[in-house]
Amino acid sequence: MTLTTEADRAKHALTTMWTIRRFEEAVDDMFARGLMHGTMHLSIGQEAVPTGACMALSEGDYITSTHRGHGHCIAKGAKLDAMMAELLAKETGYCRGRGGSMHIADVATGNLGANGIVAGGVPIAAGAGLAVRMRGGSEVVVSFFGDGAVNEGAWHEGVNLAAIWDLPVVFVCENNRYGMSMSVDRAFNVDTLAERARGYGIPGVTVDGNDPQTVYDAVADAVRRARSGGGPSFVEALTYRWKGHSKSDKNLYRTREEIESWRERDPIAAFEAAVTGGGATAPALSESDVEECRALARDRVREAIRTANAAPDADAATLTDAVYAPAGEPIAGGTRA
Amino acid sequence: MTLTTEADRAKHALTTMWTIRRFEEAVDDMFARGLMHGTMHLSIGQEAVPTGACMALSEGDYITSTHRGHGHCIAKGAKLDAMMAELLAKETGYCRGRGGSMHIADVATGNLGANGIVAGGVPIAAGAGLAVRMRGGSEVVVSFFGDGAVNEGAWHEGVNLAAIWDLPVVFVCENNRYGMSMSVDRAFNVDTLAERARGYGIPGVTVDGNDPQTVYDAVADAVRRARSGGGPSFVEALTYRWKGHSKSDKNLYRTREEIESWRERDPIAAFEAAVTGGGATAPALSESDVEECRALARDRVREAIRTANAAPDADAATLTDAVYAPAGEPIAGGTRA
Amino acid sequence: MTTTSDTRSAVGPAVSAVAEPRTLTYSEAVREAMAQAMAADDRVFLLGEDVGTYGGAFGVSGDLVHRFGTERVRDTPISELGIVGAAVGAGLAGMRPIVEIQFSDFTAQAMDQIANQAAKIHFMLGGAATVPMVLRAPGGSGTGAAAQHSQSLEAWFAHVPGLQVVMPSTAADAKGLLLSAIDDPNPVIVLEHKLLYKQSGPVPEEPVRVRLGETAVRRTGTDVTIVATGVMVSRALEAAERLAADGVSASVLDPRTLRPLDDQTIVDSVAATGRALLVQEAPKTGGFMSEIAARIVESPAFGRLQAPVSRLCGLDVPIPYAPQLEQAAVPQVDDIVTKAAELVRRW
Amino acid sequence: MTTTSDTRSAVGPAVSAVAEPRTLTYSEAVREAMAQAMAADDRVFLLGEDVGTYGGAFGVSGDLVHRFGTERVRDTPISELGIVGAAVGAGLAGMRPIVEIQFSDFTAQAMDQIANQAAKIHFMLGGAATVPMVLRAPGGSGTGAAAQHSQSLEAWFAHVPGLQVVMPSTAADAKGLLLSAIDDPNPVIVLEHKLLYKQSGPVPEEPVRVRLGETAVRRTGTDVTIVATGVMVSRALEAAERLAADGVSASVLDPRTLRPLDDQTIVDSVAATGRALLVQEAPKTGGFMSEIAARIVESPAFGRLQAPVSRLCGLDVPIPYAPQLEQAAVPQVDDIVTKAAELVRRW
Ligand SMILES: Cc1ncc(C[n+]2csc(CCOP(=O)(O)OP(=O)(O)O)c2C)c(N)n1
Ligand SMILES: Cc1ncc(C[n+]2csc(CCOP(=O)(O)OP(=O)(O)O)c2C)c(N)n1
Ligand SMILES: [Mg+2]
Ligand SMILES: [Mg+2]
Repeated sequence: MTLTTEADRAKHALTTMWTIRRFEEAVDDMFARGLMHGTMHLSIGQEAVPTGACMALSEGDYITSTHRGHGHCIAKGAKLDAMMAELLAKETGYCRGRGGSMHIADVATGNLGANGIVAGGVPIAAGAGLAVRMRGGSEVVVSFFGDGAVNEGAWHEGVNLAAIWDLPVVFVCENNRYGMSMSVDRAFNVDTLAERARGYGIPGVTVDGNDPQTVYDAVADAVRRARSGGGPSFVEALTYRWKGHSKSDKNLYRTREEIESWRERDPIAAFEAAVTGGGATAPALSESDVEECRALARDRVREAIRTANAAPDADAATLTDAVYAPAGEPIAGGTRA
Repeated sequence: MTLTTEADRAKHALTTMWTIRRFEEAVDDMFARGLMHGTMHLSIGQEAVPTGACMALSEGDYITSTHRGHGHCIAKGAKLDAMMAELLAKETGYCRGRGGSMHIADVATGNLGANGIVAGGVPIAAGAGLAVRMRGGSEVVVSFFGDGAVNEGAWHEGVNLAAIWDLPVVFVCENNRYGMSMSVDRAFNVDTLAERARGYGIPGVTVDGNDPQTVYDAVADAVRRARSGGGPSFVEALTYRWKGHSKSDKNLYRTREEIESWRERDPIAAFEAAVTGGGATAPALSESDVEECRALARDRVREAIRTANAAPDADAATLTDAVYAPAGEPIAGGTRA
Repeated sequence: MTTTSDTRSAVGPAVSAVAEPRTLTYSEAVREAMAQAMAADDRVFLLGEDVGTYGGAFGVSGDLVHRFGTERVRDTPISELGIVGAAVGAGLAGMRPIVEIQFSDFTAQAMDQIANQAAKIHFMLGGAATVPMVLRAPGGSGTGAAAQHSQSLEAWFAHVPGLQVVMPSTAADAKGLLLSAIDDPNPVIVLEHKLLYKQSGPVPEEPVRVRLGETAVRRTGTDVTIVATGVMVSRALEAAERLAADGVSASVLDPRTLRPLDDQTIVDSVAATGRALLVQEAPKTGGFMSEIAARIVESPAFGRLQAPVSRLCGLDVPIPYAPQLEQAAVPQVDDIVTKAAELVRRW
Repeated sequence: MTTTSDTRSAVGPAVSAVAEPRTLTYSEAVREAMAQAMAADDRVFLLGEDVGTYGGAFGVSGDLVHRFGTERVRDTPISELGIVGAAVGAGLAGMRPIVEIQFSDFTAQAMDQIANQAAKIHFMLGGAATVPMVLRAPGGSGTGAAAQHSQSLEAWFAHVPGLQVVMPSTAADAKGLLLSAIDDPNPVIVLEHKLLYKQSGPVPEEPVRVRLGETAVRRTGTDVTIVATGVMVSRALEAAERLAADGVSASVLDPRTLRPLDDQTIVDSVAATGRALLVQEAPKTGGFMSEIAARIVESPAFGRLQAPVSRLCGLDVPIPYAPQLEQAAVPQVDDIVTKAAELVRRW
């Protein structure tokens, strides 16, 4: 699949990236204006990774996501209004306002959830992969995580389980060069994080995370391997977050120049250039196609805000329900005492 | 240093290995006869690893040990009577009978302790290395652990900290092919565990763990590197435990033939053959030297049992002391309210 | 997902004589529960360190691997956090995992997946997903395994909203509570006790559930209510016999499920006897018996108390290795007798 | 190991006017304690995620890296278990590490090194070694950070023999208790509260210790004793003011150190007022206030109780994201007023 030459694909990729961008710009703005509370982690600048990766997935495939998870959620097909409603702490949000940005999940599209715990989703992804395997299914699980997560024990244990059991999991590392303020240069003693993969006996590659095509290619490869029983792989996508880690970030640990140089490598602008013929390939989209994608993204986000704003606030009267799921049927063959 | 040609060294190595063997045979026997309680993990068959590794260390150097730690403790220079007294739950034991086999430590010789938690000592070793570095000291820390420990998150995090901070730590993996019943073939997707080292950017080697010379050479290399500021290394020593994992082991997960084949590779017998000229090198020891080492080991262990048996039992009246250390002086400059 | 409807064909030991009720050891009862659940439902599987060929560190899984294969009785590497995480993920994706942790002390390794993930996911997702995971782990002292292999950590789990916590004290409960735990769509921590594994008791052959959240009244008396958990239940019963010989009539209550706690049964009993002795193996400070004490004094039973609510607990020390120290560290039958008698005589 | 004797030259903000006592925010007070200890003793150092240039997730370490360098104010990768383990090892080898964990929720990751290693090593080794580690971590809700970033986990730590647990509720205590924690040869868990970081209060410039294990009497009254921890202390004080206006006279006690707990001060106060209201942010079931309740009813104060000992706690739910739900999940000033008044009026 060539994203830059197949018009439908190109549009989907571009619209997805723009949707993530516009969604997060809106969120950033609402936080700044005090219309949202809590904290937030924006993936602006990193849109090509979830976009490319999720285009390599099919219906029924799973993902596990992170604290910086809006992009994964959108790329996997979530409803923007339910996402926005969640951030606005509405009863109509994906988590009925209980979870917020760090816990958005969309089980219907296979998104098993953002996670407030760095690397928390990694063993969970292995477990989902195990479930698929035990059921004899052909689904694949993509586990997203950041560079910082790779040094957590949970990451190590989760990856090893997937490796020894040949589970259908693709580990996608969004290496944006920092775990909060800790640069990969200080946190790792290796040049690429993909070097870690070898120690688990799984393939590892490092790719340009600002190009959805490259991400797609690497993840599609890995998905194919996983789906055909070849076990897990590790894909390191090099990218960058433009915004601070979260609200409280003063960006003391990186230079303005560095940020600027990465802004110049804007994944969306580069992709637009590529699809409209800036590259060597035949242009897949016209300028007006591009304009259409942009408008679609903008309108969707606006619509989501409108819908979400009109929804009822999360209801404190039902605060204590949903701590426990109601008992279902006993496992077949069971009789209650 | 050539253990097989320098008589003093050869004697030390041989006596150490025999001491570990005799000590553990005695312990095995006492457990079988109901004279000891609790549980125990014997390292019979693995004696060459602690012996070779600790001969590469100097006074002041630290080790962290494991649940299978008698050998480390002895090789690092512990007093046999205080060890035996600990196993016999005596007040004169290293831990006053509070710790038992799984918690023996001998802080005086730099042994920071056995550990009942698999991989528990690994980050602790990194921390001791950090202390050395911050003090500007030249000591080195050897962290012993088994193959099974390598899949714990604690191992991953501890090794990475040592790697990125260039700490003077040598990670010595006693790969005896099983973590309890789990074979390395099932628990790892790589051929040698040393392959894990690369992912942390540190050197890793796999050596014959049944030859104290080979272990010594590899560890001495790593110690030299660490002491001169070259950072940590990983040494995988291939060995085998002859006995079950612990008392409850029925050895269902391995064959009699496998055990037999490793018994034929007895590290002590092989070393005796080598030092008495069985190999190509000039014999360092005579048969009577060897006999002397054996006798010394046997006598030491007997003496330790005698001394320990005569000592008073751990005192229940003082059970609740030593939960907290008494307050010392406040940090310089402090005034109490 | 297919399920077989006949739960007995593949599982369970041979039936003993019809007249006397069949007895099993506690660990056989646990194994039978797992076998019946696995036979009944393909989604159920067991994973943990050495649960396969080895048969489990305490022999609990035994021959299950031969009956259900290595996929469903799955040996894992030593990575508790990963294992529990895998169970969480498998549960989210529709399976019914049972995790065995070799010693409950090692739940410390997995605490993030237990408390931050499994316990909270259902709530954090506003009810959109469930984590039907059962985590079994043996706790308790008495085997000379010392401080890192002997803890009683139920208070940690009982403090976490989203978890359920079960402590079976008999073979029948070991089976019946585990079956309920497997049925339940929420995570359940089942804390077994090492010293109970070899104790026998009557156990129904059918997969009969013991409902979560029901305190068992093990014995009825009039002078004092002894509430005990885990291995302390049998000690309390033995103590009650001796107290009876001494003219003191004790009720013995076994909460069985700490979360959700059936406090009503406890409160009713204390209201009737006017005295409460709360016995646990865990160290006193911050132990679960504090919670029961607090609930009693917040309840109407407060007005009926004839004596202070009294706890008899493990000392506030790590469990020592030396046998005589280990014994001294946790309540013994004598201690219960003495304390209960004192409570009745002094007040 | 050299130590400098002049603790003030390198550290502390400028002295304010002599007349009025100098005030600092709670986080400045924590920072000052660390700075004074580091200046006084080379063995003291800080390690944690983003404690260096970033200045700490909550800005607590601030400029310390500029004053003490990157070796002693040490950024770590994201690996809580490794970090705490490294502190244990450094402590065993003679250093005095202070670990910052960004949110107390992530102590779950490090629970093995905290509870199985740090807490037990001194005892397991029969006293042969000590682990002089301080672990600082912010707890509590109120910032919209939801279930995995808002917990109040003091009960977990307070249940572990070998640990000490401190919960400073004022800027002065944040400094004084931390200094005592750093002095102490045993591991100390210092649970700071996010909502307190920006609150100001008078703080002595000298490195004055607040002893571990002393309950502070924040206010003296005659009708009811309110015991509160963390951010609940200021809420209880505010409630007490309102109750006073309403004719109810309340004592407010702040244990400050949960382990070792100075229960005598609490018991004395309850014996005097005859009523106890125990207020915590953590979920009710199995929370530390259960322990205090149990101690009160086991004490001679039992005979002086005019009302049931009453707990006012967080609801048994994970902390939700939505602000109005988050507020409803933990006690507010109004709740304390209502509950205390009820306790006094009804009994
Ligand atoms: C276990 C844990 N430790 C620390 C944190 C605090 N924290 C949240 S995000 C983050 C940085 C994560 O870095 P990375 O994995 O590279 O993801 P990125 O933020 O760069 O997308 C940190 C330290 C956390 N949420 N969980
Ligand atoms: C965290 C933890 N998990 C599990 C155990 C139980 N256990 C004790 S030793 C052991 C096997 C360890 O294998 P390995 O590291 O290879 O050392 P070996 O026993 O072979 O020397 C296990 C599973 C433990 N003590 N700690
Ligand atoms: Mg990052
Ligand atoms: Mg091994």
